[in-house]
Amino acid sequence: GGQVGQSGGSSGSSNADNKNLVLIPGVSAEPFYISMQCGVEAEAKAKGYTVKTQAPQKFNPSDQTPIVTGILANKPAAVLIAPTDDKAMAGPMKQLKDAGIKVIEVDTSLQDTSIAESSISSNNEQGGKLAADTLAKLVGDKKGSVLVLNTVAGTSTTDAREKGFKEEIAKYPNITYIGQQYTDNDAAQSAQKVTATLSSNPDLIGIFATNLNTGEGAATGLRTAGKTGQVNLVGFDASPKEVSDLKDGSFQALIAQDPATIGKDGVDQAVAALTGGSVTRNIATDLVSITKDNMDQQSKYFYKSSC
Amino acid sequence: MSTPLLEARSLVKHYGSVEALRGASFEVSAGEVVSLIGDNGAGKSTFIKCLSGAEQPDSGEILLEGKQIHLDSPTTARSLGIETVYQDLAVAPDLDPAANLYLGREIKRKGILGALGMLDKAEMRRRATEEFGRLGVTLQSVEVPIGALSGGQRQSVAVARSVVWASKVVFMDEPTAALGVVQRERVLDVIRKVRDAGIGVVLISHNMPEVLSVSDRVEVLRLGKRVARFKAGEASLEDLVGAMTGALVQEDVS
Amino acid sequence: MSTPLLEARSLVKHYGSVEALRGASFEVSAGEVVSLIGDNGAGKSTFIKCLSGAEQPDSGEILLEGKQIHLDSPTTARSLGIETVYQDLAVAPDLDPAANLYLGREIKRKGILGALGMLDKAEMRRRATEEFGRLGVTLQSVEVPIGALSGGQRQSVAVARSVVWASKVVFMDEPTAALGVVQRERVLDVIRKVRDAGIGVVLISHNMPEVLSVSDRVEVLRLGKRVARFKAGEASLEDLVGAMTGALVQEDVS
Amino acid sequence: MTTVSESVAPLEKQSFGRRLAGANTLWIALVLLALVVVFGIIDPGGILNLTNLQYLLIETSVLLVLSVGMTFVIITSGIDLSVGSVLVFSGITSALAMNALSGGDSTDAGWGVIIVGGVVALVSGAAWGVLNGLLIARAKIPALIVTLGSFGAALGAGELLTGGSDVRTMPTALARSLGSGTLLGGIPTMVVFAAVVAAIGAWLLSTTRFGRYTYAIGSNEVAAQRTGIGVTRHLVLVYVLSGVLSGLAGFMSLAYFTTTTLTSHSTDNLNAIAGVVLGGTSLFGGVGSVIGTVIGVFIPAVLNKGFTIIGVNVFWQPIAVAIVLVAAVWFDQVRRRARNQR
Amino acid sequence: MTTVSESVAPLEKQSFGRRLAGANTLWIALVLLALVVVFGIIDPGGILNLTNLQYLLIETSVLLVLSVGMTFVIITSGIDLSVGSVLVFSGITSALAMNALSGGDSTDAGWGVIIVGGVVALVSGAAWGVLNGLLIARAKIPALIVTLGSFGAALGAGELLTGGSDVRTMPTALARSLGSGTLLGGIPTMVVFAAVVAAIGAWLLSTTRFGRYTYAIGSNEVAAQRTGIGVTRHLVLVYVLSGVLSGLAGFMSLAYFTTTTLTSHSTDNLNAIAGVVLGGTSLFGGVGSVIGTVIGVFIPAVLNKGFTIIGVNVFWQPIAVAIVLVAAVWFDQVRRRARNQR
Ligand SMILES: Nc1ncnc2c1ncn2[C@@H]1O[C@H](COP(=O)(O)OP(=O)(O)OP(=O)(O)O)[C@@H](O)[C@H]1O
Ligand SMILES: Nc1ncnc2c1ncn2[C@@H]1O[C@H](COP(=O)(O)OP(=O)(O)OP(=O)(O)O)[C@@H](O)[C@H]1O
Ligand SMILES: O[C@@H]1[C@@H](O)[C@H](O)OC[C@H]1O
Ligand SMILES: [Mg+2]
Ligand SMILES: [Mg+2]
Repeated sequence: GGQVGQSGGSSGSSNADNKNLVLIPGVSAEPFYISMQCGVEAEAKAKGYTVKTQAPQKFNPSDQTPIVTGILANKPAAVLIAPTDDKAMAGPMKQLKDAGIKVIEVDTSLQDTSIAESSISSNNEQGGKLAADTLAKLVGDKKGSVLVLNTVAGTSTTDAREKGFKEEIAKYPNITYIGQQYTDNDAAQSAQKVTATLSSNPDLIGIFATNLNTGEGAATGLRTAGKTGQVNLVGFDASPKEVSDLKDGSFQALIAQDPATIGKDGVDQAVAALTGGSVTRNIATDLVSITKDNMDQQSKYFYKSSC
Repeated sequence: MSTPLLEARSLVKHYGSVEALRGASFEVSAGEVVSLIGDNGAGKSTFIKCLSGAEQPDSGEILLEGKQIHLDSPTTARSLGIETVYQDLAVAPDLDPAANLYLGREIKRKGILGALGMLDKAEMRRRATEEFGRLGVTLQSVEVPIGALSGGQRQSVAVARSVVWASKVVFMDEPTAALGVVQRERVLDVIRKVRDAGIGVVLISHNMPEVLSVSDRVEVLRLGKRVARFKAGEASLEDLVGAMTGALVQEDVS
Repeated sequence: MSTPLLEARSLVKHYGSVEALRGASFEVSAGEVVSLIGDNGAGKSTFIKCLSGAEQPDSGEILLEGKQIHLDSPTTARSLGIETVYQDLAVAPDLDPAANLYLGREIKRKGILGALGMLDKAEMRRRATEEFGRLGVTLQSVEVPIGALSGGQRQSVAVARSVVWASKVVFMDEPTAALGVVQRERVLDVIRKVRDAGIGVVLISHNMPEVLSVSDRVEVLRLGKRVARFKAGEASLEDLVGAMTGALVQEDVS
Repeated sequence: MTTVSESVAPLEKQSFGRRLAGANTLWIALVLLALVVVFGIIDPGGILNLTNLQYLLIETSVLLVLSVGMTFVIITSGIDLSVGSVLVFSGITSALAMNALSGGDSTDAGWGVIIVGGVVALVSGAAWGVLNGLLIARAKIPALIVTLGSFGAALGAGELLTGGSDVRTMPTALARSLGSGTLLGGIPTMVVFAAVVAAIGAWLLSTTRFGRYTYAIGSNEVAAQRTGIGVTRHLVLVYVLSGVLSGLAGFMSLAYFTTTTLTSHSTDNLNAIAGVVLGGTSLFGGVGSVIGTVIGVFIPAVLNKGFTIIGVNVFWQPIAVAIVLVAAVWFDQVRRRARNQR
Repeated sequence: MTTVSESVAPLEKQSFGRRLAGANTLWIALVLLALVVVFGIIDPGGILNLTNLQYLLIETSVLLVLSVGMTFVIITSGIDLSVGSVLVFSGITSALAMNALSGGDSTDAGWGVIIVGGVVALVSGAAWGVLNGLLIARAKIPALIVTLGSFGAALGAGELLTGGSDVRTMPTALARSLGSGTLLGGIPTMVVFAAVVAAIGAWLLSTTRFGRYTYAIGSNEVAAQRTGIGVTRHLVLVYVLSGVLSGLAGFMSLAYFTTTTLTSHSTDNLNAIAGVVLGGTSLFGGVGSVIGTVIGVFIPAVLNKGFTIIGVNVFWQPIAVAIVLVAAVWFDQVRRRARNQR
C-alpha cells in the first residue's frame, strides 16, 4: 500500500507573493492564546502579512487535526501552530511541510524536530519548577503540605508543569507534596477538590494550579473555606482575571509566560523562513514569577483579553 | 331531518400510499345515537379522528350546526363540546385513574393556591370514585397508574371521561370492546342517558346485537366510503353484515 | 376426565397491595376449548400471564401433562408448545405485519447466508399473506409498521401468530374484541380447527354468545378465584352472568 | 341482567407506612444515607464534619438548580444538553450588563445594578429556553439535536461577546452576598437559593396543573394532545423553565466564582442528567420527582468529596464512583421490585 | 354470514421510486449533498478537492466506527456513553501489549505483534461491552447510569495502567499501514476499515435475524420477550458489539495518532449519538439505519471542515453548525411529513 497524501503532494511551490499566515493555537477561548494572537497580528501587520486564526474547541489532537488538514486547502505561506500533542500532531503537520508550507511551532513543539523551521516556547517544566520555588519562598519555613491541581490526565503542557513542580518541591524538606488532583479542567471540580483536601490535610499551606480554570476554582474553594491568603495559591498564566485576583489577594503568585513575544517571534521566524533570512531553530521565551510586590514591574507580562 | 348537529362531507384521508378515507360522508343529530359500522380497516377510526380534530382530512368539509368548522386540534373540538373515546386509548399510562379522568380539565383548589395552579386532588379523586361507581367500574386501588389496570378497567376510565365532559357530541370508538357484561350494560345505559340529554352519540362497534339495541340510526362504512344507511328497526343483522362486506350496496359508490 | 393437558392449582399473585389472583385453579385438556370468563379486573389476564410465563405467580403450581413445570419466561412456555395472544397486544409496533408474525421464529435463507443469520424476507412475506388470507385479514399494504394498522388488523396479526405456532395449548385473551363480524367468524372457525387438531384452546371473552357457541367448557373467575365451572350446553347465559357477578356460587370460596 | 356492586373491593387508600416504603425515593435516599455513614466511619472527622457538609451543599447548589429544570424536561421525555452553555452565556450577559451600567467596571456596583444583572441572567436563560422549546415542540426537531446545537451555539455566542476570555469584573457586593455570604443564621446564601428552587420545583411538579401536564405529556404525548392539553405551549414552557434556571445558575456561578468560568461547564449537562436519572426519573418520561433529583445529585457529590477526603488514588476515583453509582441504582431496583412482588 | 374477499385491496408492493422517496435517509442525504455543493461553490478548490475529501474521510473514520455500534444500541432504545473511554482503554491495553511483546518498545515490531495488539484492543472493548450489557440487560440498571459509570471507569482504568500519561511507543509498521497507508490504489486504509465496518453493520442490521431482534427489542421490549426472543442475551450482544467496535476504533486511533490520545475522546459519545440521531434513528428505539448514521456522521464533519476552509471565525463556528444541524433535521422532517400526507 501507499501513503496518504502521496498523490496529492501539490509541489512545494512557496510563492513569494503569498503573504498569508495562519495561526493554529492549542485551544480557543484562552487568554494565553489570545495574547499570542495579538502578538502575531501586530507583527504580521508590521511586516505586511495577513493572519487568519483557526483554533480547536478543545486542547487535543483530534480536534486540532481537521483544522490542520483543512488549512492545507488554503495554501498559506506559513503556519504558526501550538501542537496539542508532541507525537499525534506530527502526521498532519508533516502534510503542511510536504505541501510547501513553512511550519513554525509556538508554545509547544513536536518530538520530531524535522518538521518545523523554528520553535518558540517557554519551557513548561521550567514553569513548574519556578512555581515550586515561588511557593516555597511564600511559605518560608512553615511546615505543611502542598497540592497540585491538574486539568485532564494526558494534557502535555500541564503534565509538564506538574512534573517540574514535583521535582523541584522535593528540595524543600519542610514541604510535603501530597500529589495532584485532576479536575477535568472544570472550576467547580477544582473548588471541590480544594475544600476536600483542606479537610483531609488541615496542614495545607500551598496550592499550585496548573492553568486558568484550576486556578479560578482553587481561589473559589479557598474563599468558601475562608482560607484565602492563609493557603498560598500559585497560578499559571496571567490572564486579566488572574491578575486582578492577584491584586485582591486571591492568588499569591502567578507564573507568567510571554505569549505576545512568542507570537511576535513566531511571525519573525516565519518571515525569515519565507524570505530566505536566517532562521533560529529554537527560541526560549521568558517565564516570570509575579507576586503582588513585583506586579507593577512585571506588567508587560499580563495577558490581554483582546488586542 | 332538520340540519344535523354535526355533518361530514366527502372526507378524504391518505397515509402515504394508504387511502384510509375515500370521500366519506356522515351526519349525526342532537339527541340521536348513530352507530358507525364497517369491516376492520374500513376507516372508522380514521373518520372519527378527523371529526374530533386528532387528524386533519386531506379534503372534504365538516359542519357543526350547519356552519363549516375547521378542527385543527382536539382542543378545538373539545372546546366546541365534542368529546371522544379513542380506540387506541388516549390515556396517560403513568397517571392514576382520577388524574386521567380530569386530564385537561383539572379541578383547582379554592383561593390563592388554586390561582397558583394547585390541584384539588382529593376532590378529583372523590368525584372520580363517584363516576366510576356510576359506570360499575371496579378498581382494587385508585392509586395505581392506569397502565397497570386491566384492559376493561382502562377502557371504563376512557368512557367515563368522555361522558362526563361532552356537551354536544360524543364519539365512542369501540367503547365496550374490552368490557365485562355488567360494565357493557352500564355503558349502553349511559349512552341512552346522554342521548336523552340532547347530545349526539356516535358509536363504533363490531357487536351487531349491541348496535341494533342502542342505535337510532346505523351508517355503514366500507373501504373508506359510506355505503349504506339504516333507520333503527328497519335493518336486520343480515342487512348490516351484507352492507359491511359489500354484498349489499345502497349508496352510490363510484 | 383423564389427566388434563395443562393444570393450574391455587395460583396467587400480588401486585404491590393489589391481589390479582387469590388461589385460582384451572385446567384444560387436549382437543378442548375452555372459555375463561369473569368481570373486568377478575384476574383473567393475570392468570393467563402466569400460565404462559409472562408473569411468575407468588405461589401455586402449574402442571403440564401431569408433570409440574416452572414457567420462568415466555420462551420456556413457547418451547413447551404454549402460545398466547395477549390482551395488551404483544407486537412490535415498528415492524411490519410479516415481521411480527415471524418474530422469534424467523425463516432464514438457505445455505451459507442463512447460516450467517440472513433472513428470507420474501418467503416470510409470502407465507404471512397466506395466513392473513386464511383469517380474512384485509391489509391495504404489507409494508407499513403494524403500529399504523387499524385496531382489528393489529389484533388479527396477533391471533394469526399464536395459531401458526401452537403445538399444545393456545391462550387467547379477548382475541376477537376488536374484530369485525367476518374476521370474528373466521377466528372462531380457526379455534375449532385448532381444537380438532388436538390442541387445547383457552379463550377469554366477554361476548357470551360467542363463548356459548365455541366452548366445550366454561370456567368462571371472580375476584381472583375460580367460582364456577360449566359444561357446554349445560349453561345458560343467565348462569354465566350470575357466576361472574357473584349471584351464583358453585365452588367453595372461602 | 343483574346488577351487583356490594362485593366490589373498596377503593382503599394505602397506609402511610406502605406509601413511604413504596415511595420511589425511599431506597435511593437510604443509599445516600449509607454513603454518608460509611464515609463518616472511615474518616470520622471528614464528611460528617459540619463545615464539610456545608461546603458540599454550596458546591452542589449550582448543579442542583440546573437539575431541577432538567427533571421537568426529562419527565416530558425530552432532554436539555444546553444547560451548561446557557449558564455560561447568562453569566456573561449578566456580567456585561452590570459592567455597562457601572461605566465599564462594576466592582463597586450597588444593589440596583446587581438586581438588573440578575434579571438579565434570567432573561438570557429564558431566551435560549424559548428557542429550544419552539424548535422542539413546534418544529418537532429531536430535543437531542436542538439542545446539542444550542449547547455549542450558546457558548459560541458567549465567547463572541467577550472575545473568548472571561469577564473579569463583577460587583464585590454580589460575591460577598450570594457568592460567599450566609443567611438565616449561617446558612450559605447559595444553599438557600438552591433549596428554594428545589422546593418550588417539587411543589410545582407534584401539586400543580403545570406538573400534572408535565407528567401527562411524558407519559403519552398523543393522549395529552387529545385531551386538549396545549402540548406545544407546555413543552415550550418546560424548556423555558430549564433555561431560566440555567440563567439563575449562571448568576449564582458568577457570584460564586467571581468570574464567568467560560470553559468550565461542558459536562454540566451529563452531570445534571445523571443526577435526575439516579433520582429515579425515567429517560422515557412520565415518572420522576424533584426530591429524587435532589438525592440523585448529592450521591456523586458525596462520593467525589468522600473519595478525595479519604485519599483514594486519583485514577481509582472515577472507578469507585462508577461502582457505587451502579450499585446504588441496582440496590434501589432490587428493593423496588421486591416491594412490587409483595 | 357471507364471506367476501374479492374486493379486498391487494397487498401492493410500493414502486421503487416511491420507496426511494419514502426512504428515511433520502432527504437527509440531500442535505449532505447540498452542503458539499455549497462549500464547493464558495471555495471551489476547498472541500471538493480530492485530497481534502480524503482527509475528511480519514478523520471521520474513527467516529464512524463508534457510531455504527451506537446505532444498534440506540435502536434497542439504549445508550452507550462509554464509547470514547473504551476506545482509549483499548488503545492503551493494545499499545501496552505490543510493547510488552517487544521487550518494552514496539517501535520496530512486526506483524505478529501488531495482530496480537489488534486482538487485545478488540477483546478489551468486548470486555467493557460485556460489563455494560450485563448490568443493563440482566441487572436492569438504566443504560445511561451504567455507561456513564463505565465512561469514567474505563478512562480511570486506562490511566491507572499508564500512570496518567499517554503510551507513546507503538509499531511504525502499524502507523504506516493502517494509520497513514492506502490500499486498493489510493484509498486510505482507515477509510477502508470504516467502510467495511459500516457495510457489515448495515447488512447485519437490515437483513439478519440479529438486526431484526434489535429493532423488535427497541420497538417493544415486553413484546420481544413474550415472543420468546432472548432479550437479555441479545442486549448483551448489542453492547458487546458496541464495545468491540470501540476497541477497533481504539486500535485505529492508535495507528492514526501514533499515541493513545487520552484527552481526545471525552465528547466522542455525544458526537456519535448526534450522528446517529441526525441519521434518523430515534432515541426511543425501534427505528433507524446504518446508512442514516453514515450520513449523520458526515454532516457535522463536512461543516467543521468547510468552515475551517472558508475561514469562519472560531466562535461563530459552533453557532453555524447548530443552525445547519437544526435546519437539516427540520428540512428532513418537513419533507417526510409532506410525503406522509400524500
Ligand atoms: N397512521 C397510519 N399510517 C398508515 N396507515 C394507516 C394509519 N392509520 C390507519 N391506517 C390504515 O387506514 C385504514 C383504515 O384504518 P382505521 O383504523 O380507520 O380502520 P377501522 O375502520 O377503525 O378498523 P377497526 O375496526 O379494525 O378498528 C387501514 O387500512 C389502516 O391500516
Ligand atoms: N401490573 C399491575 N400492577 C398493579 N395492579 C395490576 C397489575 N396488573 C393487573 N393489576 C390488577 O389486577 C387485577 C386483575 O387484572 P387482570 O388484568 O388480570 O383482569 P382481567 O380479568 O383480565 O380484566 P379485563 O376483563 O378487564 O381484561 C385488576 O384489579 C388490575 O387492576
Ligand atoms: O501554555 C498554554 C497555557 O498557558 C494554557 O493555559 O493552556 C495551554 C497551554 O499550552
Ligand atoms: Mg378502528
Ligand atoms: Mg384482561
